[in-house]
Amino acid sequence: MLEVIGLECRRGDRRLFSGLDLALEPGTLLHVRGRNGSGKTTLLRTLCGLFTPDAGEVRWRGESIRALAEDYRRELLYFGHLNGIKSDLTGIENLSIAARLDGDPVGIDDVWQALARIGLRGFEDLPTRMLSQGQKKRVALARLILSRAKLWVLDEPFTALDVEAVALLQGLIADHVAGGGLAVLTTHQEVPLTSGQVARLDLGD
Amino acid sequence: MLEVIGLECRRGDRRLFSGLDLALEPGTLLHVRGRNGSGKTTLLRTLCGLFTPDAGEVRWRGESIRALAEDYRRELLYFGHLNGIKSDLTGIENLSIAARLDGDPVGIDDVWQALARIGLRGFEDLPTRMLSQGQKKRVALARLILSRAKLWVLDEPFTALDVEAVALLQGLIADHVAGGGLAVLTTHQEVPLTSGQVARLDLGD
Amino acid sequence: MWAVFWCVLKRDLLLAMRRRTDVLTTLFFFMIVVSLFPLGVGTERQVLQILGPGVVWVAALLASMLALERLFAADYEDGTLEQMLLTAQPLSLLVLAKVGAHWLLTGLPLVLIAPLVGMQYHLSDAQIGIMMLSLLLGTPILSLIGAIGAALTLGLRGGGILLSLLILPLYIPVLVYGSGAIEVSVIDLSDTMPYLSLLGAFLLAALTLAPLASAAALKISLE
Amino acid sequence: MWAVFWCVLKRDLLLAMRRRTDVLTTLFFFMIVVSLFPLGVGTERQVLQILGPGVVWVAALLASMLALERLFAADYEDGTLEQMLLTAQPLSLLVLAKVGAHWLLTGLPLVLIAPLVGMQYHLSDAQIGIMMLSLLLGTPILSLIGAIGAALTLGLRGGGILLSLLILPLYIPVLVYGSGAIEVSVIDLSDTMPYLSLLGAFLLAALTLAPLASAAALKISLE
Amino acid sequence: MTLNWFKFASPATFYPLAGRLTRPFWILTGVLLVIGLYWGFFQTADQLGGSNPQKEYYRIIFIHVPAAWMSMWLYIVLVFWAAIGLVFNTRLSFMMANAVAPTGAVFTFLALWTGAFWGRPSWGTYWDWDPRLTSELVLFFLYIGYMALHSAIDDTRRADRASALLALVGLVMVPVIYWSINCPDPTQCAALHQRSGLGKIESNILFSMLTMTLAFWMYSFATSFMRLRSIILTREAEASWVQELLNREHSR
Amino acid sequence: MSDFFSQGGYAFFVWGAYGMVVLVLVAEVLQLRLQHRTILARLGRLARLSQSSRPE
Ligand code: HEM
Ligand SMILES: Nc1ncnc2c1ncn2[C@@H]1O[C@H](COP(=O)(O)OP(=O)(O)OP(=O)(O)O)[C@@H](O)[C@H]1O
Ligand SMILES: Nc1ncnc2c1ncn2[C@@H]1O[C@H](COP(=O)(O)OP(=O)(O)OP(=O)(O)O)[C@@H](O)[C@H]1O
Ligand SMILES: [Mg+2]
Ligand SMILES: [Mg+2]
Repeated sequence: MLEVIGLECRRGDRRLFSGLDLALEPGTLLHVRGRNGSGKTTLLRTLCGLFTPDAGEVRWRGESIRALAEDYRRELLYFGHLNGIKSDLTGIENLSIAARLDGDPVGIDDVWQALARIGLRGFEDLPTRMLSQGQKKRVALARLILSRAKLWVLDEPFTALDVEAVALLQGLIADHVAGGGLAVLTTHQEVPLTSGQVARLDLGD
Repeated sequence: MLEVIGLECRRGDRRLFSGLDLALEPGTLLHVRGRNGSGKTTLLRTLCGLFTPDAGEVRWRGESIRALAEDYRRELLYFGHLNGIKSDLTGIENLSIAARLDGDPVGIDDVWQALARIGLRGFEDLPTRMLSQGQKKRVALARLILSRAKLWVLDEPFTALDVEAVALLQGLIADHVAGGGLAVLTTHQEVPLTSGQVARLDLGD
Repeated sequence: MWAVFWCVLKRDLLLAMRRRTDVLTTLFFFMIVVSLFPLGVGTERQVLQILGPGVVWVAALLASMLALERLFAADYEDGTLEQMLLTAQPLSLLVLAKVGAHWLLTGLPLVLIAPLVGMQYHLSDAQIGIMMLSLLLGTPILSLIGAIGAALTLGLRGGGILLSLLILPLYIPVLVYGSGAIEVSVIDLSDTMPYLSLLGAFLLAALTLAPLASAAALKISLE
Repeated sequence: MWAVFWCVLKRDLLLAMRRRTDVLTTLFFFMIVVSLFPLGVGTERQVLQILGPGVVWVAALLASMLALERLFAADYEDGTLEQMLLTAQPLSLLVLAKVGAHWLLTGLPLVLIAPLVGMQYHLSDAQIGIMMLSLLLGTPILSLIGAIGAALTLGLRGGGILLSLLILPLYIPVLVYGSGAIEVSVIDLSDTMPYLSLLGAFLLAALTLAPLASAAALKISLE
Repeated sequence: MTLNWFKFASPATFYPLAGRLTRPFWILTGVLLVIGLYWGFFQTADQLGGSNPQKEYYRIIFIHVPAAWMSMWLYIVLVFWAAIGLVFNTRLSFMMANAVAPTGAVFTFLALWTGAFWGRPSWGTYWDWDPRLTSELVLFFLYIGYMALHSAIDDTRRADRASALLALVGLVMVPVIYWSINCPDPTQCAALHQRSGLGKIESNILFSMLTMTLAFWMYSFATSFMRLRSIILTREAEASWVQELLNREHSR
Repeated sequence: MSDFFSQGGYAFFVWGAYGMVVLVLVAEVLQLRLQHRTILARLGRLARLSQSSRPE
């Protein structure tokens, strides 16, 4: 479903990886590993179409993601190093705007429920500026609950989370994969990934 | 020699610690510990006089550091989260300027030797922009070799360093303390601190 | 599709309401620059009348440019811009919405405060009217063109002054026709028509082309 | 003590030599702003002659202000500023050295390029001379006062425009006497003396007081 | 990608090629310069008659006009390579654009300078806000902006693409700017800069002017190639062919 | 000869223009040569450095 063909990426004048081939079927979780600076983030951003590779291409359902453009992005959810939430808006506002932009038809009740599920009951309408680092991250992760995207691309989603939140997130990923979704993630922490079919990719020499 | 009396620090509306008392004699290493956000960095900056405490004071040789001002700073070396080196200057330039500002009478040969000792032979006259993260950190740490300050305040000095550099740095600290110096440091990593007399301070609840 | 446009527009207005000083700062900058000139040039009536249109327009140029520096910066720093690039909507539409909100917050206030400035420079009522009209047509162009520069310089050291180097020269046509309209309005109001319709044409061109260029620039800057 | 002053001065000049564009950008900003006015106001000789002094000074104000935004920013971001606060030297001396380097890199070029601008505005040779002299006395004052604002807004969002709000009003006396000197030089060169000596007095006052204020502001900003 | 043949012009093959081409271009430049200057100074009259009699200062034309033309031509070249780079994502074309820019800026500056030195004896002023002059100034700002943006971005790839986009935007805007300055009143256009067709220029002068234009053009080739070589070297520093080259240089 | 240099009294303008052209173009060429040489020298040093740090 997601194919990577002969991918080569450079950063500055350094080649991070080249000739990378991959093919992921629905119901797979890909765990990308590698040292700091080995190019994990670059690979994930390339998969999303945020970074243009120097050679090779990424295909979704057999078509190049460049050509698919918006049709691909509709099925994609990316979670990067930055949370992507506005600190002046409340959790509710952040999530409903994000859902509206993603084109997910989400009601205000769904948003409240998602926040409650992720463990933020009582903090829904505080500006996220007033939340702790981990709580901010939870607001951002509540998007996973609301999303109906087929492909999740998660860059170090476990950092700054406490044990309980890690377990919750793992559950979400497992459900997503079990339901025929695809997930690509990186993490430095040792987190047992207990979901269906797990593929591993090691970057760097 | 370094005394802390009834120190209280707040950040935002939150009290980080209060009623903190400490007294360090020459030849002591103080290891400050605590969770993220418990106020370690704040305490270290207060010790340097970079942060004004909300109550209490810091004394050096029995006098308040506010009153001593430049006389205190001459005996102090602070190493913070930021390296404090300019990426457009070479290692040599960075170190000689830093030494000149600190008022240490350091010759150019000393600087070359310090860089060689810290493991940067051959990289002395490259702009530090071209060095890797760990090498940049080494340039900054070479200041410890050149410095003749009595009190070292080191905030997480071990991050980004490889094993060999960690050992070297530990040796430097041990020598400093053994020679009657004082050192205050924080670190999240488990680094066995094998120097003379080690005091520990735990922040946070 | 337009639902998304409104969503982004409302979001940006909401954010601005949560931080009102940012909006006021542009306005004050404009006022200060405009008020500096009489101090530098002297306060004779005739001189000021000649100067007025040009000074107002140059000040508008500078104010709009300085405000633009922050157009995408906040969203870039907290990662929401990245998320916008990944929505299933054409990026240029989102850019257009952001520029729209930006103009409502920084351009429109300049138009509204123009009468005050006109009085400082002893302009006639007709001139003030034309001034407002020309600003109304011209400031959106400034925002649209400036958005390209803002997108290109996103997250750079010394971005502010670099931005001005890049886009101030591109503002020249707006400046020429904007201040030209006010100047000819002294003689005959109907003379201003060609100027204003040219500004209108520029605006239409900028509305169609600039969002595309800004979107491309954003994609480059976010790689 | 002066050894440290020279050390910081040389350091900043060295750094600027490693990144030459930053210096050029200020100069070009100045040139662009100066060139915008004739386009907005019209290109008649007489008008330009009246405008010249004011425009040059306002442009110098804006250029100096925008460049100041970066005066401490780079050192703040990489932590060298923090280290400077901890040296055994009075901070105000270091600030003075940094401001000195900054002026050599951004103020002096404006003084040197002033004849070009004077030509663009058809000023006479005597006027150009006075312009250079007044800029020579005035731009250091701008740098010194601006340093206070730059220290206060260090690391703030939207610092640029906030900075302008804080310091542009403080620039007014310099503007008034600077452009005043050029204006009266048309009539009689000796008339300019009071203006220039006032500027000189301001400069002395700024040299003694501003570094102290900036040093205090830096300490606050770095807490 | 069907157009992979762009990649044949890889930096590795182009580096030695540019090196070999530099010398011929220098020779051409020298020869043309000598011919053009000789003809300009010794085979043209000392005075020009006509409605606007010109004295010896008209000889500035032999550098002014070529410099002005080259400044515009090089901008078009720059945009061409920038556009190719943006569309086909080829590194070499961005390098070409980069190599051309400083030379273009130099010629723009020279056109401004020589124009000013002509304007003083001919119009009585170094500078006027004439459309051609002003838009040449804007072009200069664009060149500087292009280079400033490029050097402000540390990531070369982003720098290449961002400044390429800027160059494209500039290409769209320059005519608009020229036209707006030329017609500040939309109902009528007026320009101070004399505009006489090439045909009206005396043939000796024309010959000299065109020879000098060619000389400047050859000079642009030579300098661009030299600069291109430096750019290729810095950017490809890690490539094996550069390492081999360095070894060869070193052993020499 | 002096006729040639005086250019009919317009020496300042003619030679001012030509002089700047020569100055700028020569400066550009010199800068380019210098740049090329420094790059070669630096890269050479880097290459030798990485060889000496990786004894193979
Ligand atoms: C777009 C750039 C420019 C082009 C293409 C250009 C082209 C020309 C040409 C073809 C001529 C010869 C006119 C004739 O037939 O007599 C000329 C003359 C002249 N140019 Fe330019 N020029 C440019 C920019 C400038 C600039 C920037 C200046 C001044 C700073 C300038 C000043 C002059 C002067 C003073 C003359 C002599 C006019 C006369 O015969 O009275 N030009 N230019
Ligand atoms: N914007 C950039 N410009 C230039 N080089 C970059 C940029 N971002 C990253 N790099 C370089 O690219 C390489 C790979 O970076 P990347 O962020 O992909 O690594 P990573 O595997 O995600 O590392 P980490 O584990 O630290 O997140 C690094 O060497 C880095 O220095
Ligand atoms: N500039 C600031 N303004 C307001 N609050 C701050 C500021 N810096 C830190 N804080 C808050 O003060 C508290 C203590 O911060 P501090 O940096 O001292 O923690 P720390 O123990 O060093 O943490 P870490 O282990 O992450 O370095 C945190 O809750 C933080 O949110
Ligand atoms: Mg990463
Ligand atoms: Mg800390």
